[in-house]
Amino acid sequence: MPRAAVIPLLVALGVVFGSVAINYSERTVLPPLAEAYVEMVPRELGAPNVITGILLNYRAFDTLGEVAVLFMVAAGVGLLLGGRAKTDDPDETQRTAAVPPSEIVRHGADILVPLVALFAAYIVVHGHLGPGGGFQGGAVAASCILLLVLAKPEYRVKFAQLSVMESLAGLLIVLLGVAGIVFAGGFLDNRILPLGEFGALFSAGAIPLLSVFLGAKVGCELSVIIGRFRA
Amino acid sequence: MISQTVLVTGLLLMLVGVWGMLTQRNILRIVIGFALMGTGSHIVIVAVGYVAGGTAPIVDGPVTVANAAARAVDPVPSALAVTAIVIGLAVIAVMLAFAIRLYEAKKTLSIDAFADSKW
Amino acid sequence: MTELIGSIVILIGAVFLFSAGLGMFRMPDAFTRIQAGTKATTLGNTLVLIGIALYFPSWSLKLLIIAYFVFMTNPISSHALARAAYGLQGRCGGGVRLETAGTPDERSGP
Amino acid sequence: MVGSLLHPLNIFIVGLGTGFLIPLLNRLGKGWVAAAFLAALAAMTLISAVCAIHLYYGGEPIEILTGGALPPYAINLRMGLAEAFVATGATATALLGAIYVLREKYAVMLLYLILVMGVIGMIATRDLFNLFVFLEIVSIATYGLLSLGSRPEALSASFKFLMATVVASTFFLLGTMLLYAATGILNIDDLIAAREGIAGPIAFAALMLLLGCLLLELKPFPANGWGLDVYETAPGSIAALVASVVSAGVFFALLKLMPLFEDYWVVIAATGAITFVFANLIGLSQTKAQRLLGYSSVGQMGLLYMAAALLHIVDAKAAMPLVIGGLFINHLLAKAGLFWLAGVVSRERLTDWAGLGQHPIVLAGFGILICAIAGLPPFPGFWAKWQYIVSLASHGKFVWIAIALLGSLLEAAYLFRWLALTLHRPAGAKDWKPSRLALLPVFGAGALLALCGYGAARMAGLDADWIFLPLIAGLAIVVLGCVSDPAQRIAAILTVAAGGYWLVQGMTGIGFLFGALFFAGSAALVIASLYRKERRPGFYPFLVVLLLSLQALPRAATGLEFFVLFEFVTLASYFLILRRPEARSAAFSYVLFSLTSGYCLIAGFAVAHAVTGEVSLSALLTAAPESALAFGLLAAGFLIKAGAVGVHVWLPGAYADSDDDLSAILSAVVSKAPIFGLVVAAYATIRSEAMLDLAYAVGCLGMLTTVVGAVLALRQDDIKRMLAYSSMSQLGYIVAAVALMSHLGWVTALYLTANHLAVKGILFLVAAAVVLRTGRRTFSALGGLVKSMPVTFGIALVGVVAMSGLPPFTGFGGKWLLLSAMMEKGWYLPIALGVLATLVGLLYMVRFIRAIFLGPPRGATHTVPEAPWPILTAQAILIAGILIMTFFPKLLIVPISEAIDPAFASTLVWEGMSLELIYGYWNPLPTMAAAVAVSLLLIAALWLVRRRTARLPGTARSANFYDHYQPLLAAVTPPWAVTFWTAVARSTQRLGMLAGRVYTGNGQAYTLTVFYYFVAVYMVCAAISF
Repeated sequence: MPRAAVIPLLVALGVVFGSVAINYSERTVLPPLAEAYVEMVPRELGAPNVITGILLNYRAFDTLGEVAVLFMVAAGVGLLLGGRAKTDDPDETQRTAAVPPSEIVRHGADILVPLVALFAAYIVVHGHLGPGGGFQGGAVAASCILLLVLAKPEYRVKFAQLSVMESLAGLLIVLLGVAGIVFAGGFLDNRILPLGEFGALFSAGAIPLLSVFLGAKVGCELSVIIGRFRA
Repeated sequence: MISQTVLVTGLLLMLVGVWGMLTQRNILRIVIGFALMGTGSHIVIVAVGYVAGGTAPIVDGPVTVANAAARAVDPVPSALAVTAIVIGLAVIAVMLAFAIRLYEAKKTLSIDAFADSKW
Repeated sequence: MTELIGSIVILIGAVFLFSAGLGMFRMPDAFTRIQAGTKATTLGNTLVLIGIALYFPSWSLKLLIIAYFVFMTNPISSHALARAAYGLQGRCGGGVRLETAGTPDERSGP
Repeated sequence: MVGSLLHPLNIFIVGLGTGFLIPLLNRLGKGWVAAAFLAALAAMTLISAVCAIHLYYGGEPIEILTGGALPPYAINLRMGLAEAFVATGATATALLGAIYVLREKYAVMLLYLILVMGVIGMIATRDLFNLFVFLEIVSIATYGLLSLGSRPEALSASFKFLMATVVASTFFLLGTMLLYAATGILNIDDLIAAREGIAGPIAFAALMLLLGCLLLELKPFPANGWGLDVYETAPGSIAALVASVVSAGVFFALLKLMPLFEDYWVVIAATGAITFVFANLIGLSQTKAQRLLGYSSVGQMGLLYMAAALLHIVDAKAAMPLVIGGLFINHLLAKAGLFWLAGVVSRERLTDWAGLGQHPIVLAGFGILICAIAGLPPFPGFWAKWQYIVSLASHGKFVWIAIALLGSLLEAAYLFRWLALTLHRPAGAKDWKPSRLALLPVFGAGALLALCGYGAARMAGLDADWIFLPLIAGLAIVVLGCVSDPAQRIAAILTVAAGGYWLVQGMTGIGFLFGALFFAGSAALVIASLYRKERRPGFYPFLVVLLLSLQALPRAATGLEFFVLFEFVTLASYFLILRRPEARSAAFSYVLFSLTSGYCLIAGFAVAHAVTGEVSLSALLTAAPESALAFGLLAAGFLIKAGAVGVHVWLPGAYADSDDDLSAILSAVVSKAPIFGLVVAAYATIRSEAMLDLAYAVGCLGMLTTVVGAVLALRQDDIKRMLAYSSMSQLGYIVAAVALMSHLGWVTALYLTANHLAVKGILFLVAAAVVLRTGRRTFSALGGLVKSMPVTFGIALVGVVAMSGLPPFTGFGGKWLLLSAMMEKGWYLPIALGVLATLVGLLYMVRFIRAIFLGPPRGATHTVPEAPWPILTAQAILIAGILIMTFFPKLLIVPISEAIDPAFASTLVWEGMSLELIYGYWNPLPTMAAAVAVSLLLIAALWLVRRRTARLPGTARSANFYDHYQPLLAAVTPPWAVTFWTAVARSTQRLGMLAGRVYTGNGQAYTLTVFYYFVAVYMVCAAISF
């Protein structure tokens, strides 16, 4: 679009955003809803990380929506780019061979991949204790797969297994939610397992379990997406 | 004061994103414009949650259960930011996939080439 | 006393990080930018980590692991970037037009 | 609680669970995936349907709690009656449309399923951020599904769609967070409760971002290019999903947040109005089928949220379920059906749809869907529009009513033009074999529409079941038609006769008189239709619907009943006229003018309802003086339908180009419906003196029509066109008589109506016989048929004499009464026009007899057999009617006087054969002599003038007499009306093309318009609130 048409728009948006920025006064005290969360999460859920407590329990329905979004993106990208992978027309393989990965990257990857994987696992499992959780851990795991893809051209992302694992993880999350109805207060309520001792690894009901499933699912989905793009 | 500067940066980043997506011809740069706009909105979300002198709402060493209400930052926007970031990622992934298909369809990435159906 | 030395070391680290940012902005072509981005940031990070170690000696093991991680990833990634740039542009050398590495279909050459 | 199994929460569990299961089932086999997919969709539909029924019968709205905590801390969803109704509609449509994706990859079914779940989530959720998440789920599923379009245009359209919707959802995200920053609340119910507290620039910006997103997602004009491209290029089933199910979710989200935008309802209404009118305007100039459907769905969605906003403004809570529910379900089902059909037909250009006409079942389905969208009875859109207009009229919102009617008219124009295109069968059209299964959803949508139509009728307060009798009878005849053709004909005639007789039973007063007239006329003329031996598919069912609705018209007690039957008559006659290829353009102008007249009526009834507060027709009687507007609108509507001068352009085409027996029925019987309407409308003015000058204007218009009609008739060379113009002029007489607003006037009106019915029936049947036997329709080509068709000649003679007002038949009595009535009221100008018209009438009637029967025979007329027996029997019945009316006028006039409201001073005293009038006895002999003398004098004068000026040619043939005066007549009647209306049509079309230029096709331009649209909404709302 010609710049002349865009400038007045930016000026107008600037006015709109400016009215927000100027009148924004920093909060000095927590709003009632947040204060309640900060007080309720450690007490009722036994999870030190209030954000994960909100994400995986009180607003777990949002997270369920999130899971569906990522699931659909994997399926959608598969639909869009799926057809290409099988064609393997000649110039595809030719381009990747143009710049063979150097052994530095290959060895670097050999060292780093376990480290990154360990780090991803740490984030997922300690989701309810420190910063992190299912989504963040999954993303780090996917970056590990990305490293592998970059380092080793012969590495093929195994779409079949990943999609099975992804579906299984999704199913388990939904079943966990249903279990919430049967055993605990309601759909997606994680108090089906004992709260355990505050701050321990196995505590805060089923939140760690849910984080693990989430981590696995997000990891698989992002790897599938990366795999689709690579082909 | 801090959250105001972060808010302004977020909003500016959104404006840069809007400028990028509207003036660039290449589809990949348009997608980058969208990514910038998304990141800008995520920064604004986090900035809105900041409480003066607050720290992360994680109840461990320094932030005890007792004084958590006084010390912690508002957890709700950060929780929603996680969801928003995932959605932002999803949308950018779909856009890039479409960009690849568009490139294969017409062997060009200029947005003006894709103006088929009109009136 | 150690806090003073620590904060000075962190300051120097910050200066190096700033120089990396400036380098990224000012350098003419892809290759010069890559080297500026890597060297300055690695050094800057290590200095900052050392400064923090001076502040909190109890964290030094964790900081060491972080330093090791930075040393491992930064150079390799810049190496991979340089190879990719080389693969794309066919040769490296001065006088390359100021524009950043063009898009896949824009072949920038001397 | 609806039992644990059918609890609405299961919709989400089933939706997501099956979604995750599908990839695993894909390992087992394709069949499993399709089965699970259909089972999940069926379960969702069942659950929402059960909830809807449970709530309809007084159940409490069902709360869905998640996260084991109460709302402010956790997300809750609610399934009230409105949510359940919308959810059931959406899931049912999705289930019907699922048939088209069963053969696609498993990923498509997965996306389809989760999309439907996302839409239900958008409908049910009570949490603002959760609404954003579900909006994203629906959008991303749509992006995935749009990838099915493999052509480059489809991909680029999807990318434009992607860009615009991502911008819109970023607005929503930002809006939600800024609202949280300003108020600290995320739950919608709490937000609505605390909406007074939502003030200040940040909260205002947040509300504008939310409103901007919701409006943009509903594709407002001019920021909807991206939406239209997707509708044009996406596969039919996906476009149906986006147009109906996704729009349903977004619309309900806007409806849910309406209380938040309280000060800005008028902005929402304006956006909707602009979109509705412009989308339909541009729709006029479309050539591609799916793009046209895109404009129609964008327009309908604009109407929907315009109506929602307006009903919120006037706070008409009671009307909301019918108006919003009716318009919504109408758009949902009809648009989905049409997109599916477009998918099945899979031909891009409208003109390629020509082959559709060969498959009657498909054509029926297509017709149902088109009528549903055009807002015609018996579909829900009609009742919703009725209630919408009545509610707004009672609050004086006439501008919004006019906008809605204008948009509907534009929409009806391009829809019926498309319908006419499908009937036209060019030689080269390639054949098209539809698969039965693929058409199942289309008929499912049609059936559901009919069902919802009945429900909406009940909600609109229509409890008289006999109104649907004509439709049911028509369906019965259709079914019978499949059995055997002769059985269908006999059954049709019997149904018309028996149905008419049964309908007439309950009528009283003037209604009974018109009812009797309609019954007699229909029964007689329907017999004549037996003379056509060849099989005419679809003719008899529509004929039965037409005649039964017509005979049921006088039974209508409320404005709604009257208007429904009036529209049935219009629809049935349109489809009958449309059957003949030559009548295509005539039918198109007929339906447009009839719909305009219908819209005037609906507005008139609404105003009357607003003024009197009652629905019944008799309420018009006690109307207060300021019902001038009501009478004006009603009169305008009926005048258009009666073909008054200026709006008569549709009349000659409709009466002349349609089938011969149909022309007889249309001109004789159907043209009386507007007259009855005028009588009903006139009630409103009897009480108030102020209205008399309005009545005088209508009277003058009537007489002007008479004169123009007569002169135009004289000019015609085609027999049927001449008779058509003659009908127009006779109707002018009757309109003037009704407008007299006096006892004598109404007696004359009814008398003339009876006379015109009989005479026009006879003359058109004579024309039909002549055309059947000689195959020629023009005066110049005919002549000398008196020897070969003596009986027809005799009958024609009786008809002509009765028509032209010569004694002894009824025409004379009618004319005399009219002139005396006018004398009594002192209308001198109309009298002069009346006499002139009678003279010209005499001229063209004489020409009718001389040109066809007397004069030298042309061509092989001697071997022409007599007219077929059905025509002769019908004419015999009508002549019997005329004779009875001539020799026993008391039989007709006395009941008329008693029937007319005693408020009129009765001026008719009756002794023996003559009628005592204020002006002396009406004794046939003296007056007859005077009239004959005057007529002969005038003809002699004209003859002399011709002889002297036409010295050279000197041929004495009377046909030449008319040719001689042609140039003079042509000068007198320049075609102002025709040129005016064609100019109006062409300029609207050009305006549409111009407005269409907004869509340049460039994705970035569309995104820029999206941003500018948001800024515009922001500025306007800022202006309102500060």
